[in-house]
Amino acid sequence: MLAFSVFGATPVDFLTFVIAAAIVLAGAFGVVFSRNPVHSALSLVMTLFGVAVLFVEQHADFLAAVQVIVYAGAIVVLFLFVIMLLGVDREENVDVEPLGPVQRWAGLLIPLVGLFLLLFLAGVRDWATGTPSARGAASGSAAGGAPNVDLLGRSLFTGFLLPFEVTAVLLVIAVVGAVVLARRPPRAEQAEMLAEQRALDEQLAKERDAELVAEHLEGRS
Amino acid sequence: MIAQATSPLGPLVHPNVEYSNLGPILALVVGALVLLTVASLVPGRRGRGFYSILTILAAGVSLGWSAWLWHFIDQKGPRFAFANVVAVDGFAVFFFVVIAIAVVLTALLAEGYLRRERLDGPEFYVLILLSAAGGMLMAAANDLILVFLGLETLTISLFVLAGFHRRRAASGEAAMKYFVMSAFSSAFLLYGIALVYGATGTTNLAGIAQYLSRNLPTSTGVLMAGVVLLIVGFGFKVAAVPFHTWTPDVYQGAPTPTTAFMAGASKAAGFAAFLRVFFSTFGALRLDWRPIIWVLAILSLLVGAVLAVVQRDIKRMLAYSSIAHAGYILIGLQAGNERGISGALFYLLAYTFMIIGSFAIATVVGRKGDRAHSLDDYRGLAARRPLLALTFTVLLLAQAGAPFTSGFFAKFYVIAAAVEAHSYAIALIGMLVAVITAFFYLRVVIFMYSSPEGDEGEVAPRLPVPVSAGIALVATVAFTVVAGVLPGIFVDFARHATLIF
Amino acid sequence: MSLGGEWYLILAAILFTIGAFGLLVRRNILVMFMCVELMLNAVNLSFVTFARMLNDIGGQVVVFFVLVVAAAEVVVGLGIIVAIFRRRAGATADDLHILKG
Amino acid sequence: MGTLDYAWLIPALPLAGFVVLVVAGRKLGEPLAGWLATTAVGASFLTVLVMFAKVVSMPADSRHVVVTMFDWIPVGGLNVHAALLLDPLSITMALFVTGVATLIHLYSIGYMHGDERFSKFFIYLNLFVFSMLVLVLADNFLLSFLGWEGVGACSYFLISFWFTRSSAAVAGKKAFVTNRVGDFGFMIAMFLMFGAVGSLNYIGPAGVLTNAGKIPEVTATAIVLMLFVGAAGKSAQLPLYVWLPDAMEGPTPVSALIHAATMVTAGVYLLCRVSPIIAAASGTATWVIAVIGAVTALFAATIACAQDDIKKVLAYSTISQLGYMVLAVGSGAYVAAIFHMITHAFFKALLFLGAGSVIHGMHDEQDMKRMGALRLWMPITWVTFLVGWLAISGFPPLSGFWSKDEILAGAWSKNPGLWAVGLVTALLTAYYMSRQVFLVFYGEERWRHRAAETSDAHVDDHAEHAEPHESPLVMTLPLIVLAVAAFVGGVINLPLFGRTLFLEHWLEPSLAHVEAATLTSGAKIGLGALATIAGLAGLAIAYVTWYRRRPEENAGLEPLVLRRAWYVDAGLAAFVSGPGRMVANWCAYVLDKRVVDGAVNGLGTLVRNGGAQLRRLQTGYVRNYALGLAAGVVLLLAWTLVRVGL
Amino acid sequence: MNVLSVLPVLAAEGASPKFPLLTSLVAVPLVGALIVGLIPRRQESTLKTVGLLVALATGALSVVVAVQFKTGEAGFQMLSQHVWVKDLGISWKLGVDGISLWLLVLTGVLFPIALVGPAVHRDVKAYVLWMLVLEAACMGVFIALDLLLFFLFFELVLVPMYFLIAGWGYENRVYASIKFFLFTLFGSAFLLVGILALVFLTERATGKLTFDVVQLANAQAVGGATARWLFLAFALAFAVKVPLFPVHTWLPDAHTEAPTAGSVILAGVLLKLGTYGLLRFGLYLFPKAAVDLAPVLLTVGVIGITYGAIVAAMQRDLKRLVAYSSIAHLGFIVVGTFAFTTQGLSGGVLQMINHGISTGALFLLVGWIYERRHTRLIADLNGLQKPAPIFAGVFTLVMLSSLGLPALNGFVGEYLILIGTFITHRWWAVVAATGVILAAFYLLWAYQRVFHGEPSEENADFREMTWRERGVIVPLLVLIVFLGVYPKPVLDRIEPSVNRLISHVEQHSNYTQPGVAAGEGK
Repeated sequence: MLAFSVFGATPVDFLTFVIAAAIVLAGAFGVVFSRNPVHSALSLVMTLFGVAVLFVEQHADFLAAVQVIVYAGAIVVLFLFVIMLLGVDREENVDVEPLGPVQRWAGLLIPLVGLFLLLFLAGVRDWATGTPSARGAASGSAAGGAPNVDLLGRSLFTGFLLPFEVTAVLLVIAVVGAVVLARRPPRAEQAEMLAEQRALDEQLAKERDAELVAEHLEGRS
Repeated sequence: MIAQATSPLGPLVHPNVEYSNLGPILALVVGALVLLTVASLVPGRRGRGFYSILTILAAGVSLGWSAWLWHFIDQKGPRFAFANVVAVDGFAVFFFVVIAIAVVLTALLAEGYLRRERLDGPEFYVLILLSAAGGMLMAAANDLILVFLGLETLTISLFVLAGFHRRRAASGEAAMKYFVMSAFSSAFLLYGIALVYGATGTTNLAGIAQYLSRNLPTSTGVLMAGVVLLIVGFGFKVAAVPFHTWTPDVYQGAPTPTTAFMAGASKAAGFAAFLRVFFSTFGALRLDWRPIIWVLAILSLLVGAVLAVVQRDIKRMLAYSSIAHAGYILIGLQAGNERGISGALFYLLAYTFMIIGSFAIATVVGRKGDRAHSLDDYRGLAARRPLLALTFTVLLLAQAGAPFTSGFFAKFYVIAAAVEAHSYAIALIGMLVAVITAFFYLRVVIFMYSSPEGDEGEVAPRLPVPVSAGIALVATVAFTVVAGVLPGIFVDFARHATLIF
Repeated sequence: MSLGGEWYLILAAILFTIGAFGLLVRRNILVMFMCVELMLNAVNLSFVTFARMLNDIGGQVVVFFVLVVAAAEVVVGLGIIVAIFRRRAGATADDLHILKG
Repeated sequence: MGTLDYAWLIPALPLAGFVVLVVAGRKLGEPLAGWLATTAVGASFLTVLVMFAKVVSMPADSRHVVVTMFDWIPVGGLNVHAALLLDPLSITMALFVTGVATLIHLYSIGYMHGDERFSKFFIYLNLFVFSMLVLVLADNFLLSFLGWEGVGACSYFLISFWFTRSSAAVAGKKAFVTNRVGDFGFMIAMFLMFGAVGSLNYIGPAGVLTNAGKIPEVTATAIVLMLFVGAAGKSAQLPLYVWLPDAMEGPTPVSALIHAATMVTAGVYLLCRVSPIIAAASGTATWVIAVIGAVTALFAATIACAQDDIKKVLAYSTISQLGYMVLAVGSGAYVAAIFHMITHAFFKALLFLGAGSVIHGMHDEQDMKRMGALRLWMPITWVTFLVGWLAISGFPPLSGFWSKDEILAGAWSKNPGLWAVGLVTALLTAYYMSRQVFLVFYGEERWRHRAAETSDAHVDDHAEHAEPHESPLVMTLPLIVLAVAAFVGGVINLPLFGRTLFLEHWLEPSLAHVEAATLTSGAKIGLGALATIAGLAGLAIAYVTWYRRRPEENAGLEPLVLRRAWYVDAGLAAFVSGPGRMVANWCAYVLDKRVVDGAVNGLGTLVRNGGAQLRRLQTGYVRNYALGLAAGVVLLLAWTLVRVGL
Repeated sequence: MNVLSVLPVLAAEGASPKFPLLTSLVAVPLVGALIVGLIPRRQESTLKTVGLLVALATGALSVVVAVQFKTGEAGFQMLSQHVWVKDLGISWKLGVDGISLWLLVLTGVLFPIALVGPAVHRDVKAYVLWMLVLEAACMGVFIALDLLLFFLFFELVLVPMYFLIAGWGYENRVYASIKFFLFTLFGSAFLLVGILALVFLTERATGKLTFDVVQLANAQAVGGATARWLFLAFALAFAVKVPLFPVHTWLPDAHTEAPTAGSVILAGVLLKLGTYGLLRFGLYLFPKAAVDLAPVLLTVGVIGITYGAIVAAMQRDLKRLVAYSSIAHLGFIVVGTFAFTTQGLSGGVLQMINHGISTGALFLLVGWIYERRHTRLIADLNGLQKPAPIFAGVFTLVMLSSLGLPALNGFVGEYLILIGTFITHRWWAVVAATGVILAAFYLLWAYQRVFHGEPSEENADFREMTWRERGVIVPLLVLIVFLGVYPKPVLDRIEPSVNRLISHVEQHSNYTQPGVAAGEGK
């Protein structure tokens, strides 16, 4: 027992939280503000780690592990793969199709307002008003010393059995989807496809021009 | 076994697993897996017609099972299953039926389309089946988590389906837009679930309702924020203004059979969850969410109708009109009474047929490349394909709410519910918007029945109607007319599709 | 003794906000996508926090599902991005806008 | 009673003629169609005579018989029969209507000779007679109204008979529309009567006239005034007289029959018919009637003094004479009104037919200034015309003298001022009629100049037989009969002895008795003498000016204001085509098209523009869409916050 | 011909209560439409013949209804009722009374005439088909005694009419047809909401969900301001259909652009839906509100009379002129309806028939003028009476009927309306009566410009009426004269129902019909 507490927590816990939160936020800002997508992806990893720390801090050990392995290990790598594959690992050219001031400021303002509204609604501290322990303890100590993994696994195979089964369907879809999307068309079709694509592009361009002209005329009339 | 024995948590109690309760869903999933297996076993490009037949078979089994379930529920009453995460009630079965029908129609439609666009393969059908399974899960879900998973199952398949036409740039764009917007809105939905979970301590719908009935929440802030975010998530799914922005682009860009499925099944599933969660679970908060739905409904009606007026692309126009349709169904929800729910259900049933039928026409008229969707492409359709034009006319008039079509009774039903709930203003606005919608439906009719402009010398390109698409069209029109003349049985169906609580 | 749940929740809300902000102001699809991941993480953090506050394992289970969904989404999403941008030679992964009106 | 049951034959015969002619008129061809029509009307006249004889044979008290044919409009309290009322008044009217009509039918056979629409003319004439008979014989107001409107329609057909002339077409329309204004009054009067009495029958237990005494005075006054509006329309009183001069565009027999003898007197007949209601009305009503009658008489007479068209003079004269009759009604001298109506029918029909004969003989020339000395060429016409002239001018012992005298006597007893106006009118009447006679039948043969003028300009087919000629026998025979009638017509109501007031006694049961200050016979004689002197004075002035001098020298007697009929027509036309048309045009093309329809189309445009504006929000950029979604979220959150409470 | 030979059998069977005579009025044209749908497109003459025979058969059935009708009975007759949608309380309930009887006959008479009268230049099959569907819908509207059924037919009428205008109309047909459709739909919006509100409010009061007109009327569950609002909602819908100022502007466009048959039916039958609706539903369901708001409706009606006439006078297009004259005439009917007297209401009902006949005939004639001269502009026409005297004569008769000349049909109705109105609403009647003057003005003026004068070169060889045309128009002329001279058989059947309606109004409001009008004075 330490002699003092900060906001009802031990200094260690508090410090852990502060540092993790800083990492999380820094990573998040990194994602948003990096010109280069690769940097964004790396910043994302940072955030994910920070979140994992916060998971641990809240007795979600298994989830923290999964967070690091699945998120940081698989998902972000997938992102990096795609970035490399497409060759878009360059800085964004902000002059092409600029955002416009409305989007920029509204994009900032609206989420901020939303945040404040949410905080107001929660009254900052009235968050969890629900009935505690409806299903079973989350932490080991409260649940009679069972490890977090046990609790989670038990819950998955009893109360959440069907959702768990449904995730299988999700993964099948992901596989099939990935195959469908990423599959290169047969060679025979490829030339034709390119020609068609070109024709399509041309037609789309033409349509766009016609639309522009029409809009122009409409605007004038 | 050992873990069980040594666990401090006591013995593992397995939930009562009765897969028969989810037969309609399983039929689809099994169908998808069989399809994948068979397709990988049959070499080359043989047996392609087989895919659609298998799909229809699976949907047929699903329908049959639904019928059995309906009977079963009728006899034994509704029940929860799978540790209370699933509600097996008339409401769910109703949506099983609607979605299965959408699958059948889409499969019929896709057959000719995929062949024409040389996109054939089992994947389209597999994804449709899995997506539909997700939709059905949403309808039956009694847990917000399952709602979310069902929704994602439905949606992620649809991303792929939207981008299925590899050679169309628009298809890719549609997929991408749908993907980004959907992910964005899913995040809101999920956050909403989180807040509701925090506020009530459970994600189980019945549990939440119980909680609400026991504790009149002292500080409803978080709960209401959660509810609002749920509205956003569902509103996105059913394309209610202002969460509709993806709809026109995606409907226009996606391959037309996908659009049909999206407009039919996906919207139905979205409404299934919407109705169940709000009518049943948050029924106690009715006074809080009804005004929001009121605004959403009116916005959807107006924006959908007004924007449809200025469209020249049929698919886009139908997209906007489907937004207006969503507005009508929201009127039913807004009424917040029994008639409102059954009205919304009847509307969805009628709407599914109408909208899939309409997109079926667009599929056929779209021709190779899925491109001929301009209003001008419909000019003189009546002269070339009188029956096709007549079919479309019936479907459009039904959408406009012409009497003796299902569309009339659909509108009538929800408006009646609104009037019964004394929401006269919204009833009136709904009817007035029908005037605007009639305008653009009629415009299409006029184009179809006017003679082609100028180019008489040029022989109009042939417009083949695949047999399967023909069957789909006949089915949709038949339903539209039968439900318009003898709405009794369908009204019964909708009325008895009651929620479990 | 850990810090009060509201700290985590407010952090989650801020993270969510940053994610939303990023999605609104970035043009690169991949980055927008990453911002969605930020938002999902924020939600996850909320769930875990609620789980702790309510002493309920359910919240953690949800996070598990969200992870799966996120994975599936990413796979398909990136598949779409690859499918589109592989064809458009020399294009950046910018926002598309052929369909509009 | 058996005889009277056949009364339906009276209107039925002309109707049968009409139907036969409609079906087979063109096959029957020129003379035959005319003879058929004439026969039908003649037979009707004979039927009336039989009925007359029958009614005369009945006791005076029961001389009103209703012959019901069928229920016409039975709804609730309103039960209108198609039924005829035979009483002295209606039989008198029927008698002179059919009588004069027969003669004019006969005359028309000659007059319309050669017209390609010969049979059609008789279709209309027969229909007219039928309508007129329904008007006078009806047993209720509504059936009278049927006839009332029917004669109006026939008048319309006949005025615009030569429809290729646009003036005729316009005149026809004007007559009908003006009459409709009057009909409006008639209708309102009927509504008032129904409201007050609950029936539209003339007599019988629930009849309006039977119960006239029970009608409140205000209502009765309103009824009378509204009926007078109707009468003013039909009988061409101020201000609704404007159609009658234009009606001269019709063939002359039409002018004679409809616009002189019969139809225009319908208004007077109606007023006489409702005399019990007039009796129940306040004095204002009779004063209005009397004053308008007197003013009309004077006003029209002044105009008649300056007209060149032979028929126009007669037309204004008709208006003036109708003014007399209305004055009589207003003065309560109903018998005098009817008396004058009958004598006027004789001499005015005579004058019109004479004028027609002149026109016919002059090959459709109507300008009196281009006539002259026709007595040498058209002796019969000349002689008969002279009779008519003297009769209308009121020289004893011709019929006009007696009837006009009665009226003036009545006016005197009402108010000497009215009498004075009547007297001046009498002077003017004698003046303009003498002017007409002198211009047409005396003086130089001015038509020769015209022949010379026109033959130079273009080859006129009239030019070769430019000589005037006397009309055939079918035309002169009616002239002679009418001349006799005009001469001796006065005998039906000679004020010499009480016994010789045949008409007055005969009509007594039909008319309200008006307690007027009875004039002594001395006063009567004095008034008669004054009137005669006035007539002589008029004649003398005309003699000095128009007989002794050439027409060109009298320009001073024809001020433009009179030639233009006090500019009433011009003013009316200016009003209708000016402000009237402007208002209507504004309604049609500004209010209706721009404002009302503009609002409707504006709504459509609003939707379309709204759509065009809204679609600009659908930019195609996902980030914009996401922004919209986020904004939606924020708005909902904000609303929730407001609802939950800050 | 074999269709016609069946008729006596039908008539005989009609005597037995089993035969669903009223249902057959709807069913026969629909079945006919189906048969037409099965005949190949190219067999135009067969199509026309079948269409005509079906229309004649329907017409004959409507006459059978009139013959079977029990004179003197006020209530609904020949009822047929079947549950349709049980859960919503909707039933297939048909019945006829004195008010609807003659509208049925009118519909039955006008349709064959409209079918054979004008020439059809393209797609005979679809044309005949739509006409028959339209006939079924029109019949349905007049006999439906279930509010929702009525509304369905009321709406259904729009569809075939829309296609007829859009498919076979003149230059500006697309605009006109859409305007027609949307305008009416706009009104219907209020109607449906009104119907539903009434039904649910009644359900709340009586506990019974029903759309049955009779039950709703007898329940009188709503009152006061609610009833007034509902009445206004109904009235607005019907005002659009009538049409009343200021929601009338669809009519001139629709009339002008519609093919001749369309105009005939539009004027003859469709406009009556509005006045019939006001009478049957406005007065019957909301007697108190109708009495309270009668001045409003009367005023609007009177405005329609004068305004329609003034605007008609200024029209350059003959068809438009007739269209505006319809507005004026329909104004009379509305005025009569809200007079609440036996005369006014009977006159209103009768005038519906009269207007149908006269204006239908006028449109037919104008259509024939167009067929000959390919213009409807008054300025292009003149002196037609010279080359075509019979045509002119027929036109004159119809015109006189239209302007209300006594002894022709138009007068009886107008007069009854005016006298009936005068008793209760004096000043409105006085203003309305000026419409009589104005009608004479614009009709005669138009006639003068078109038929009078010396014909110009292109009008000089205007074709005289053909025998076919004479055959088509003669039934209407006979009706014009017959109804003017002997309207008693018609009035005798109208009056009991009208009186019943008035006593219904009296029973549910503080209104009492003046004794004069009711005939108690005697």
